[in-house]
Amino acid sequence: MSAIVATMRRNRLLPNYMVVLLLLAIIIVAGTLISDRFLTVRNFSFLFQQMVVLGLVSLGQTFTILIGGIDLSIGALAGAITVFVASFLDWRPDLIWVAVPVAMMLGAGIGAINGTLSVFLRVHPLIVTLGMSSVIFGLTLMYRKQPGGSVPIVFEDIAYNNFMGIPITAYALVAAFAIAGVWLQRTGTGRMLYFVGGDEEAARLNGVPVRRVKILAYALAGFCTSLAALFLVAKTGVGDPRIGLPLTLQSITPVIVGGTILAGGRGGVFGTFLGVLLVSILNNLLNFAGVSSYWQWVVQGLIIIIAVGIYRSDRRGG
Amino acid sequence: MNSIRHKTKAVFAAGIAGVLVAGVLAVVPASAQDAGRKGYEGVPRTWLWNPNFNEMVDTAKWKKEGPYTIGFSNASISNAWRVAFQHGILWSAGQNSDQIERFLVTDANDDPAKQISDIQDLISQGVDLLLIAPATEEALDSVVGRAMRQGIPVVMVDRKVSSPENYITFVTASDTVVGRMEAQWMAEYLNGEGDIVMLPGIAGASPAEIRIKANKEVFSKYPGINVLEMQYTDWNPATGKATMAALIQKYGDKIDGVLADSALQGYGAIEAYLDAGYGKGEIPPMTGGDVARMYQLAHEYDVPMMGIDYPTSMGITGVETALDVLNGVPVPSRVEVNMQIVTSPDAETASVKADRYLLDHVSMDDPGDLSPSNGLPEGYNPATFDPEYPK
Amino acid sequence: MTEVDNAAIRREGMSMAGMFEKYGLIVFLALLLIIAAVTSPAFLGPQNLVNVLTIAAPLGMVVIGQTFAILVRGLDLSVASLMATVAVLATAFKATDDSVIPLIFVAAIILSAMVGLLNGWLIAKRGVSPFLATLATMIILQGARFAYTGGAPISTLPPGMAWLASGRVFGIPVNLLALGILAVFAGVLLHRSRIGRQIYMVGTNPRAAFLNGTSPERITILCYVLSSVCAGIGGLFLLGYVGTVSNWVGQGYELDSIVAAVMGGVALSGGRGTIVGALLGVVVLVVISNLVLLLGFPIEMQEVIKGVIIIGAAAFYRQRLM
Amino acid sequence: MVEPVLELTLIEKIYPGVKPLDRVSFDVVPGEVHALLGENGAGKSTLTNVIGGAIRPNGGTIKYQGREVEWRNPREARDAGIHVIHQELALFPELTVAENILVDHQPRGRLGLLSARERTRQAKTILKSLGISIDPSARIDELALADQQMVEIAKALVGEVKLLILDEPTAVISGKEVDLLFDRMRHLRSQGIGIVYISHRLEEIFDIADRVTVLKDGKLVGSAPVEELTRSRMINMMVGREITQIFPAKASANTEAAEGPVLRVRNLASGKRVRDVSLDVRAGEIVGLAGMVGSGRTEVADAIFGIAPIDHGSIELDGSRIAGHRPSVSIGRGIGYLTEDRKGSGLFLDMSVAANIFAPALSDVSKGMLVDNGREREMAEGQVKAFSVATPTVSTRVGALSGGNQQKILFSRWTRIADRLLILDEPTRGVDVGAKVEIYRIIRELAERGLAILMISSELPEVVGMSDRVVVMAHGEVTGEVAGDEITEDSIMHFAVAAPNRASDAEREAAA
Repeated sequence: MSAIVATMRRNRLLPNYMVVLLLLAIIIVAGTLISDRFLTVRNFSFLFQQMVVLGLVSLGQTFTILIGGIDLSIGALAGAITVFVASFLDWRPDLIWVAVPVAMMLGAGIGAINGTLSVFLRVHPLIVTLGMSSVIFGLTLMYRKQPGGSVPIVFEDIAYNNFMGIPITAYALVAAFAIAGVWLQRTGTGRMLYFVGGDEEAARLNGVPVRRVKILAYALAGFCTSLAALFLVAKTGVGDPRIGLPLTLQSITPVIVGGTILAGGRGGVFGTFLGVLLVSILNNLLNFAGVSSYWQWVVQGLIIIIAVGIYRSDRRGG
Repeated sequence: MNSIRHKTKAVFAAGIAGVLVAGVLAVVPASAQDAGRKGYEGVPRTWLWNPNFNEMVDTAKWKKEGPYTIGFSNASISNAWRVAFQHGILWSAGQNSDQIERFLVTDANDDPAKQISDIQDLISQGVDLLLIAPATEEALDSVVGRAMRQGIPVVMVDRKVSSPENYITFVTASDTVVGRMEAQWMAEYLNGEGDIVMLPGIAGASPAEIRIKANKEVFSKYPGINVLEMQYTDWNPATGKATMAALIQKYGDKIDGVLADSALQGYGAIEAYLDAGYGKGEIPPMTGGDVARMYQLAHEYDVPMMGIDYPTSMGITGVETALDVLNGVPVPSRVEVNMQIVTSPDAETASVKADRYLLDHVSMDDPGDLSPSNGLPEGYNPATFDPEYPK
Repeated sequence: MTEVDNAAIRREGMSMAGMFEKYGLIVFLALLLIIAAVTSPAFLGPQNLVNVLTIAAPLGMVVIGQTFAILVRGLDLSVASLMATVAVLATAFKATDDSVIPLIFVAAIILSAMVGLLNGWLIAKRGVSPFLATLATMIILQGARFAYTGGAPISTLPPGMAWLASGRVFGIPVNLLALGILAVFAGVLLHRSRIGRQIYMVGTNPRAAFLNGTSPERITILCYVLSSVCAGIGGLFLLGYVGTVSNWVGQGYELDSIVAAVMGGVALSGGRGTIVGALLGVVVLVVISNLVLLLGFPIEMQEVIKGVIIIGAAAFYRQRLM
Repeated sequence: MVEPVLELTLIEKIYPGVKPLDRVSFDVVPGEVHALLGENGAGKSTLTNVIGGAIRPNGGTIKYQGREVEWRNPREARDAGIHVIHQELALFPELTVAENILVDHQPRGRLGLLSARERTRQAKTILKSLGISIDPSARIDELALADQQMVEIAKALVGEVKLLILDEPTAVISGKEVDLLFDRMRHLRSQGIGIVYISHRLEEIFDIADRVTVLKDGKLVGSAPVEELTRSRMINMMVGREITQIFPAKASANTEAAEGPVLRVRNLASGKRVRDVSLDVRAGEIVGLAGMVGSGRTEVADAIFGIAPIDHGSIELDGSRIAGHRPSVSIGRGIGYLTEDRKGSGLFLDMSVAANIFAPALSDVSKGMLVDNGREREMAEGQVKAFSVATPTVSTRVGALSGGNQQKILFSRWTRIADRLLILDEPTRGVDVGAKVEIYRIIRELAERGLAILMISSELPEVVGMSDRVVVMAHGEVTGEVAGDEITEDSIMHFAVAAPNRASDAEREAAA
């Protein structure tokens, strides 16, 4: 533990995380005061079931933001994959072992196309992924306009059931973040994302294969999106071209709250995890408090501003 | 106000003993009671003309001692229709505060994923019953089924989820009826011959797709009706107007009729005609209900039209049905609320007779996006309406 | 040093490429118009062209504003939300009398300017990235608007608002005239005035601009105010076009305006682009969407075509510029 | 003869319209420092990029360690043992020193995962072997520029280096740090590493190089052992003509002492770097501000121009304080400031020559709020002619011009504005010898027209050759002042390395 604290202190992240943790604590206290049903096993196990989709897309978005990019096609892609999985399993429910890996490959592949287009056409990722979002959504609609398809009940159980009293989604989420965290901090390839995001020119001069790293980051974003889509389809039982659309903007807030800066090169998945936790628990609290979505929007906007305020001290801007 | 409850009850009672229907209605003359309850008179034709008996659901096993905690999960309150709908529900909850201790409300911004979380959060808060207006039929099916299996009764309102075993009853009006009426009226008004354009709502949204299907079903019987083109309009007036403007340029006077599935794009289409230089009496027949502006424009420019509102008043019925379930009163497996057919004067056809003409339904002073079939007290103004209800 | 110089010489040497960069969009637009005229006879009808331009007018106004934000290395995601907020504000007077319209314009411009000040303050003074600052403003405006209207705005509008979309002065549609005036004003401001020069300075090199006596903070704030005010005015014209108020007037304009500006050669890295280019981008965008309508493409094809053209047009520019 | 570690034969690089490298041959033997000289645009950087694998030549052969090679990317060259230290440092400001040093050789711990502890340990060892004390866990953006340079050099020592290329490493460091750098270079040379060294400072060439190769206009001028060359011979090779005198004659004497100083700085403290500075600059006088990099020279200039806050003390222009001190105000009072970072804080590379010249003085070319383009073009053409800027038109993008011409544009900009005081920070950095001579002439002319000039420079010959008076700083304080014939490199260095003490205070009192 002290080692972690030391690392955090060295990376000057401790005070920032402290703010997020403090906010978390405040929210939990407020929730407990509002309702005696807030701090219950049932509520928190629901919370973990709810967090998994947002968590995975935010994890994916962390990679693209770390290299100084952004992926606005996440929502359309998530919808497309739910459509693929539900349609495929509707046709052959026994072939889960084919559907799942193919969905992952599809996600990573489309992510890689995002990266490749951005790198080789030298177009701002904002524009590339916006265009790709349109293309993916259109292609999905060609295949299926209305929600449909189905998944076997075992699949649904993954999204809702517990293992040893803890939701399966919680294991999946923690595992995904842990793997991503170790990969980013402790492997050469992972560190390269920081090099590319920190200073692309310097990275190139240091022999970092900048283009490949960028494509990899987008491929990972696509891959994480496919995982999120798998949980989404498990949760809803159907493929829906539109279901992912709100995720595009939703995926950005936790990343920013977690201290990864839009300019790239700084931040990490631990912060994003805290960000996801904060956003999810806050939504839960607002529901408990009976706050209408109008005010939830205002709160969302304020969270972004507060988050940026926390990390404002960095000279390159949030 | 009690009359509302009574009348609804009357409808349900009628369902239990179909043969007594006429008698009950005679006791409760609808028109006399419904001052201020626009768009809600009579019982639905779909029920009256349905030769089958209602399938009743025994709710004894959900019977519970009050007062109750009811959770209402709304798909969204992001447009005027959904706001009026939610107002009806909150108002009705307030009317029944003797039975309802807490009435918890969430809205999901049309995001099915958020609605799943919302429903779970309501369950966490210990609701006795869930009243749900789902964002989509399919995506919410699984979580709603899980709620039922946990012993929480679910009443669907406005839209349902795909599996009937996942809820007790469904309070609604029928998109199929809307679609059929529109198409039937158009076909008959054109005497079975003509080129029309279709302006449906959002691609993939179930009300839009059901209405398209019903439209096509009717047109299949009229070989003389030729659909020139179909373009989605996102139920957005600006998109409706721009789309119609382009179609006018493409086909000009070739268009004999415009089949809009709602007034949201429908009035945009009328405006596109006006911008293109068409004057009073020159605009082809159109369909579309839900908001006042279309009726007003149709009146002003003599557009032959037929509109049928998808009534926001179904929310009120929804709350009452929910209480019936908790009281152990048997309910029909599908509760339909009535819809009014509104036409221009002299635009009635053989099968589609007007319940009202345009200016009986709206006044020219009504706000353009008011939902006329709201079932709320006279003088309802969505901008200022703030009903008391047990929070 | 040498590397830079060589690259520069290389760039100068390829003046052909420079020509493409300058006239590429015009060539593209010409091609598009030819394709349109050939594939759809209705396209060149005078009423259709007026329609296209009428739809383009409010977007054009927003794009003019968006250009200012992008020129100082930013972007403004709050424009669409502001358009709807202004539309809601227009109903707050509950007027059925045309004499209120000037008042509506004044109120809309004041509100817009305040939103622009907030954006500019967050970005210039607090160092928040434009994406996040304007995203937050967008969401907050949306929430505030809904909270104010309770979700259902009452469309009590003076009948004269419709004149903004359909009226004509000297035979020219009012909204085109307004767009023209706004464009000339913005063009003169940007390309002829001292402030315009300072905007390019800040967009090209903020530090150097500061050292040359320009305040990058003030110029940045000014650009966001201009962006918001243009969006606010565009919102009123769009309201005139739509006819009734809803909470979603202008939805989608935030991304469309960025795409149009980028297609018109306004670089997201700042300091590069012109008003004329941005407006050409608008024309390309609306011609494309009009064309797919006239050709009767289904919605899913429209999405795909739109996406491909966005990426393609942006790629076309980038390759010329880098 | 030792087998060369690297041998380039008839290398050619062609871009449309230009030939940055025209059949150049070049070789390096192990254990030598081979200096590569030439004016800007001569092809030095292109050549190093060819060696380092960043540019693929159109013709010619590269032999490395006796084998013909063809690098596909910089990584291949690096893996083979060629390490390039670019002029613009390739460091990641957000990351730690250790991580930057081991960017390419991240040490692994258990399970094949990277180990931060091991990384720090190895980085410490390497830094120690270089004889420098930098905290390996500090972040790069917290370090001084000179320390960052050392980190860059430390990077080269990781893994096996056969050939080290340094592109103007001393542009941003000076004095002790240069000595330390040369020390390390000699150490590496003794280990049999071949070093290619690029610099504009000819003194250093004699200090460190074994062999010299001169390029001009992409062609090879000649190659010779350093002993066979003289300073003027080298300049002739680079410029292609005889340059008899580099520095113009100084002002005959300071006769205007009767007048009060134009600039009067007293006990200035500003930020962390400036603790106590007092100095005067009179009309017609060039005052050199010397000192090591990091001694606070630039920060003094920043404070005078109104960029940095004045924490303590006073700055007066023509006897009055500058109210509301910021650049626009300084410009209004007739102060010009030519910064050291030409591209970062000087020029608008994407904008035209004319726009750059009139950037701080838009009102001069405006009618009301509008810019008068005709007048601007006309006036700009006059400026371009007066400063003999080589540009096709005044609407040409400044980014397309050479470094020397860019610098002349900055001069033309600031001399229009500055009618009282001109501050020059490294006025000839990155400028080739030919342009330098012209710039020196311009500076002297400006002084003769009665302008007060404060000139900061790291190049001692420049300070000695140009200044009428020199103020020397160390550690944020003025440590001494020399004038007239006393100005020598030795006397300046004496004060530049002095520890700040009371004695220097006394001296300053006397000078004032």
